[in-house]
Amino acid sequence: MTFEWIKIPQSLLTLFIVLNYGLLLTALVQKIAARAGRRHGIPIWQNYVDLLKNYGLRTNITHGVMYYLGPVFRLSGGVGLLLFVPTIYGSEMFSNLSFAGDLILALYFIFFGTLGMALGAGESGHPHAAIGVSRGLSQVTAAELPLALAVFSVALQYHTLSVTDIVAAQQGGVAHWTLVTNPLAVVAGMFSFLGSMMRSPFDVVLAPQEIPIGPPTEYHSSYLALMQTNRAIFPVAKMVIYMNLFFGGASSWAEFCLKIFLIYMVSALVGVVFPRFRVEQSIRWFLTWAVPVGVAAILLV
Amino acid sequence: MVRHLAAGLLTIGLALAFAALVLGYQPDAELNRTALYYAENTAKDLGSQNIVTAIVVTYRGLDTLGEVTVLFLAAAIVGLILAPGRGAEGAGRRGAPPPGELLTTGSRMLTPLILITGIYVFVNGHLTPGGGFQGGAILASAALLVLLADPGHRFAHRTIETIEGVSGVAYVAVGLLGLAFAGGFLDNRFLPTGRFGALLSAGAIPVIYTLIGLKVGAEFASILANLTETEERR
Amino acid sequence: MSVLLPAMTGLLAVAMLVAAAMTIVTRSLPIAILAAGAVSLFASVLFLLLASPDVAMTEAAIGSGLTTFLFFFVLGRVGGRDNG
Amino acid sequence: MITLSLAVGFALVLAGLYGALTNRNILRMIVSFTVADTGVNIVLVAVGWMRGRTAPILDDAVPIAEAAQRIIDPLPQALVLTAIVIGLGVTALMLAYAYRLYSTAGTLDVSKFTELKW
Amino acid sequence: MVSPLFILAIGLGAAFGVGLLDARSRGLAFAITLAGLAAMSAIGAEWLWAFVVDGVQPIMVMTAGAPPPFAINLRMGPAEAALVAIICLTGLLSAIQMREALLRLGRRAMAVLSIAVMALSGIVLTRDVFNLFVFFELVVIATGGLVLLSDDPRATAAGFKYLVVSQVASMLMLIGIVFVYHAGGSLNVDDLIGSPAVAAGGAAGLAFLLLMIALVLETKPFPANGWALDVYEAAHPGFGAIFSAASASAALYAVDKVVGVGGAAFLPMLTAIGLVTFVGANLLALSQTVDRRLLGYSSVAQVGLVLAVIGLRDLLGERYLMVAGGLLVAHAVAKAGLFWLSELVAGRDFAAWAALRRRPILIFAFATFVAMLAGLPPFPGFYAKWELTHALMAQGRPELVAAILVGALFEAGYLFRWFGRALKATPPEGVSDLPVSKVGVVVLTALGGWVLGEVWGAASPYGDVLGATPLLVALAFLALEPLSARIKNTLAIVVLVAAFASGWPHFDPLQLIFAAIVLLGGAVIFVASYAFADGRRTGFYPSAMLMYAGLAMLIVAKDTFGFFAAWEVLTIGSYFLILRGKQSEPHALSYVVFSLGGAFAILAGFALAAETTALFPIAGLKQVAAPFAPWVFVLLAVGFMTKTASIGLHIWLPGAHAEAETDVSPMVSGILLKAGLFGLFMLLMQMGRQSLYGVDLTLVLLWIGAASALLGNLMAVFQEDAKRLLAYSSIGQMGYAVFGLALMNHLGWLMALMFVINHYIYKSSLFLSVGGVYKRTGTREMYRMGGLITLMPLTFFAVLVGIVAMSGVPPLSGFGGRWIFYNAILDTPARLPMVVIFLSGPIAFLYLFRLIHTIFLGQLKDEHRRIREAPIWLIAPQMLYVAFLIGFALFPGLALRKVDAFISRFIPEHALNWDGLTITSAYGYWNPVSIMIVIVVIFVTLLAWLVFLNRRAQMVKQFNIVFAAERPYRPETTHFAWNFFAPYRRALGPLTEPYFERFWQAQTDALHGWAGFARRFYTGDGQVYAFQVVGFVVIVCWAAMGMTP
Repeated sequence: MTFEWIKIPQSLLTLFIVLNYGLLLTALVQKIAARAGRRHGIPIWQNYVDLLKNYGLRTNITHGVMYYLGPVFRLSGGVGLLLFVPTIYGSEMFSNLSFAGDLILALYFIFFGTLGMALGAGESGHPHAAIGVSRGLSQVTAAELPLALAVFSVALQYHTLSVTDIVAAQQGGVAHWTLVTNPLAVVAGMFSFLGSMMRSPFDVVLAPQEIPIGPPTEYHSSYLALMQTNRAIFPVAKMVIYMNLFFGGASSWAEFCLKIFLIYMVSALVGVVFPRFRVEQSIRWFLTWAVPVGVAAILLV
Repeated sequence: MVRHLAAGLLTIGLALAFAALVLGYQPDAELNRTALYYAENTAKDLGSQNIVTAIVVTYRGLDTLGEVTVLFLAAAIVGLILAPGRGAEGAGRRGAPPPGELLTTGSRMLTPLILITGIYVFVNGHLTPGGGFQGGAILASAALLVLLADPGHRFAHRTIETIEGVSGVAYVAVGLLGLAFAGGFLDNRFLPTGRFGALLSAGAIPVIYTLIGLKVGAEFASILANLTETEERR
Repeated sequence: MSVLLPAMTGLLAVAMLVAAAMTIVTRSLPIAILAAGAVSLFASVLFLLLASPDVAMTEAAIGSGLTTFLFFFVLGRVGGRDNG
Repeated sequence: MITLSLAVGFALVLAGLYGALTNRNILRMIVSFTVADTGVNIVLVAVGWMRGRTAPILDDAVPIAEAAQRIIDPLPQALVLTAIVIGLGVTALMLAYAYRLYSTAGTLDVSKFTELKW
Repeated sequence: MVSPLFILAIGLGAAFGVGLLDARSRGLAFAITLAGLAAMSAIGAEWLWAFVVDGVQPIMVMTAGAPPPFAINLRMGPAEAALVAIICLTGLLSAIQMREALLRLGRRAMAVLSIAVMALSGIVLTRDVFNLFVFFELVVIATGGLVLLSDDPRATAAGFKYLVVSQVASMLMLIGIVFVYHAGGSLNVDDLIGSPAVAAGGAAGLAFLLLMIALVLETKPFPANGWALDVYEAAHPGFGAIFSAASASAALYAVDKVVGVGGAAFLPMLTAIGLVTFVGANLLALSQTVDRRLLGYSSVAQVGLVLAVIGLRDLLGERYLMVAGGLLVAHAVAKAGLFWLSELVAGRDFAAWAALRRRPILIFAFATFVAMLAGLPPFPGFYAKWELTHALMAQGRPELVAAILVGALFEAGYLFRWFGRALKATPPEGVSDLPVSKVGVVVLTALGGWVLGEVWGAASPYGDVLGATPLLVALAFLALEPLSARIKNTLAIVVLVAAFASGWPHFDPLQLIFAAIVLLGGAVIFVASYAFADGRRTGFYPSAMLMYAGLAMLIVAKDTFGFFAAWEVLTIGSYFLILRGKQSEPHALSYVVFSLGGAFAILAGFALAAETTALFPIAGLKQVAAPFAPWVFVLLAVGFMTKTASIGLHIWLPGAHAEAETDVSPMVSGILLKAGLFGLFMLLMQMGRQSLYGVDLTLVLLWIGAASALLGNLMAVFQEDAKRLLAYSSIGQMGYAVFGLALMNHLGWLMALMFVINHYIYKSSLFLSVGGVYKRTGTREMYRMGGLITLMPLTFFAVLVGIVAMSGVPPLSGFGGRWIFYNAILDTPARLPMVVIFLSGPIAFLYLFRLIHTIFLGQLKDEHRRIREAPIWLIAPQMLYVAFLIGFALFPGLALRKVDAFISRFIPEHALNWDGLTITSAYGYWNPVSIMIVIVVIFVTLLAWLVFLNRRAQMVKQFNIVFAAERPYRPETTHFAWNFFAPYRRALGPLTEPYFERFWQAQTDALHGWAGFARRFYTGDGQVYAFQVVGFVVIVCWAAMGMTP
């Protein structure tokens, strides 16, 4: 668990792989959702095009320091989260920078991006951004509770907080996954996952019709580009945590891509079916459904 | 009506307590310690025939000093209270009927007699029953008679107050003399106790009783004077 | 002789109680004050029976004499009517 | 003899208190208090009395030698002397107060002076 | 040595002598009276000096040359000398106060005054029961006369009521005396105490009972004292002082003398009457509005307390004189002072006392008297209350202790309400010239109070509070008041740093952390006070230094007495500090009442723990016997939790912290709350786990901590006022710390300590920043601000770092606390409270964002266009805090390593090991340095990438936003700040209903309602008062008769 200089290029490699996989994955799921609605959907490479367009635009306006730093916070939150958690179990190369902190670091680092995004949106001065932030924060905090309970239950079960040890404990077939040994925790975790993915039932924050795309309202061109990069990396980074905690981690990149895709499909499927919640409905939903499951997970571990 | 009922109830409550006192009371056959001491030692030590006077003046001299001060206080405070209501000269006469012939001549003749009896009473305090208070009261009744006879009569306040002040200071001085020369404060033996039963016997008791008589007489007179000089309030 | 004392005390006691009742019950104030004076007078006689001449003289001179006079004087000043 | 005097004394005290508590007129209250004072004085003197003894004056009738067997207890009498005079002092003061109250408020009803309450 | 008889002789001589003078020479008469009173007090003082210093034996003074039982004798002992000195001094000083009235009424009034003082000294000195009666009658008549000194027309009626009631009392006394004489055979008290006849009971017992009831009536017992209250209200305040200080002391001493005659039969009745008076009168005083009548109720109550102590004399043994004396002296000096002070005030309601603010010395005197009455250190009442509770608890009488403490709490309540009203109300116009002599008398009395505090301190076996150096330093600041604020501020900083430096070597790690926060932290906050250091800022520095002195003494306290004294000193110091805020009066009152309530709970706890040992060391809490230990734990925990504002006892905190001045808020919030935590730390370290009725108390503490964390944070989210938001957040953070402590494992305590440090840093920094914004914008309402990031960048940066640290986001030190917290909760059996704590974590994030968004981001209002950055003096400490936060984030070991070792002495298992840069625990690992480096590297590279892309970005004007092609005309329309988390309120709103405020409000309303109803008992009719007195006599008679067969 010590720091060697070789870790830097290896993490960059992981970052590159995950970035591309993320762009393709989000476009693919978008396409599947469109097809479910009998629409043709966007082409697979669409995200690349958007990214290049936004990076290419030359813009020269800013709403102030915090507005400027907003996307930087956001993206460094996503990248940091990815690098603090080992992606591929067993390979020294892809254990990234997980020597710096354990599961709790990952859990709390999620807030780093959210905080930056909120501050940037606030600085932009647009009321829709502020309303979006208020809704986003309310929802994220409510969603946070079941995840914390699930993580606590898992930590109690495996008597450790280090992610690599947890994954190690789940090796050897599906029977050893947390999904089987501690199903309640997994259910609570997945409920929280739904909340944090900003997909249909809980996507009032970015609601395109009500408050045009919420917090990033005032962002455009290169700022938006940074955010889109993050939009690719951040979900994958979160799903890596869920994969490591609940679904036995990935021992090879193929297994990694498959599992991430399947986890993503869970929120996509739920998103397509359910209508949008108002924020207090979602908070109440978490407190009445997700939390009892979490509590049961803790008590019965 | 409720007040009568409640008062009756409380009185019954007290009555029960007092009844317990009365029933539990057995009179002594013999004199108790203190009384026995007084019976045997008064004649020998203080040479006073009247034991009650001896107790009042010497043994419990402080009580009497306190009690004379009570009268002095009463007179002073009555003066304080009635001072603002002081009426003009002769205000008292308007309402009262003119005094009858019999009253004026009788009072002119009787006043000196009453004064003499008063003085006799407090001078012989240590021999016969009676003493400073009784004599003082008699002197006051003399002043009372004069007031009845001539309602407008203005007493000379200065004289009354000087008598009162002088006798008060003298009384304290006698007490201090007792402290200096005899056994303790207000002890009468700094003067010879003289022949038992004679007028000038029992040390300073007659002196003290005379002072008390004068003071009490003056105080009562000042109370009466203050009362008569107040405005008549309808 | 020995029977005379209790009889006299009994008589005085009754007289005093009647006078006391008078002070409380009567309508007019002067009667009440006189009754109080009477109580004090009977008391001084009772003191004589209880072998204490000094107290008897004091009670007579101060109790019935001066107190009653003080009451009548204030009553005179205050208008006499029983406006209590 | 003793119990009778005590009883009369206490009866007077109770009558005085009852009178003071029920009459509204201030002067009647003061009168009742004087009656109660007299009652207390009777009780005080009665406590000192002993059967078959005489007054504590040592004249030719009561020689010094047999004083201890012939006289009654002189102390309560001395106390009563003081008590009577103190009683008069307080009564004179209350009368002056009554006069002052009447001259300022025009009434002698004790229940009219309730500005100071609660 | 002059014979005590001369006291009586001089009094009488002066009175009769004054009578001799003619009417016109009033000046001379007044001079003679003053000379007489001075001589009498000189004699008293001389005797007192002889007894106390030269150790002279008490003497018996004979009168009339006959031995005592046959003649009256006087006794002069230490108690008598002290009381005579007090009586004559009060008489002398009152004479000076009543100079105009005495000269107006002339010689007679002066004579009456000197006789009154003589008679009171007589009551104290005489050993003869009938002589006592005569002196009491003298006092009655003299009071009847002196009441007329007042220019209040109602005084005559009050005087008459007094005479009526004293007639009843004197009749009873006479009957009692004669029958006691008949049974005991003598009138001398010392003789009667010897004679068995009286103590045998039956008729003699009843006689003694009547005598005692008459004497007790003189001390104005509760149900039958309407007459006394009227005299207090109507009489001249000078006489009020004599009536409450002198005649009450004399009557109490008379009761003390005579109660021995009847053996121990009457003592329990005395205690019962005393306690009923104390609690009843204090309760009724709650609803008083006239100042002198309130003083009447208060003095009746204090006399009742001394009466109860007299009833417990055999229980207190040889400490009896110090306890009863302490209470009596404190009451006499304080009441006399307050009455004389009331003469300097024109109006009779509490607000009129604001006129005293023109003379700060009078405010100091007023504060001294209030502190003396409330029994705060360093005054005699404090030592007396301490010994009384200990003696009662040792005898197993907790119900008496409860009654006394409840009564004392009522008293503290109405006294501080009065003091707060006087300090905060608008002073009436018109400059009333205060004559020098009268002001001098009041100041002299106040200094007398302090001297007495020193005397009682020197004589107390527990240690002298005034002797403690920190307190002396704080009082020295009183003397420095005339200096300019700037000098005093520097001085304060130097003193605090010096205190830390001198104490530093012999602190253990725990004390070191708390001392660092209190002393060094205090010094840093004082740097911010330079921004307000214009003019003299009277009253700020002494109160602040008093609070710091209390905290410093608390940390090094070895025994329970030192601990409790420090606790009350810091409470009173912080009360004065909070009271400085503009609208802080109601909140300061609720703060002081809650804190004193907590302090009394601690006192009861220590008393229960100490039992018979006099000086009880804190370490002794370990060996407390089984049946009491849980109760001691509960009492102490409740006491400490009033200071950490746990839920239920928290309602004082929001108001107190929000309304306090800008530099006071961080002091109170950052430092003062730690006193409660230090207490809890000490408690848990000493007593560990306790269970009461099968319930594990630490589990209850756990739930309370969790509930406080959740509700505190939740309420903070919905606040509109910035400082209130921070105040509620303090409740939440303290809830976390209490939760950590209650976990009872190594990491839990370590987390609590880390919270202590973290909370001090970011809470002080945030309060200073909000204070800076308030100083510039003039408002604390967050929705009125907005867009200040451009105008106040440094403040914004400090707030940003503050909230990042506080919300626990990784790079900064907050995350360290959360990491230790997570490891701590992994190995505790109790799981359910975790749910509540997990919810309160993210909620903390909500209100922090709201704070920074509504103030600094969003739209800039028109009126704030030209405001400047906060003053440099406010910015400097914030930058210091930011630097420390970052430093502490990088090297937490710096502070925590030693503490970790210290805690492992108590709970060894699951310690952290600190080798190298990574901190590993039993479950996980944490490498702060590498986290910081990784995040900074990623952040900088991305920032460089964005800067490269967006080289020529320029600031755009305020309203250049995508607003459907419209241009919003007013910033208010587009600044989303009001009711920021509306959905949260709809979802979790019911949780934040002010249940506890309503609960406590209901309690106070019930008390006031009951007091308002019960005081109707005093109808003001003299006859009804006579009824009540006779009724009291009958009831006490039958109660006592019932007791003795």
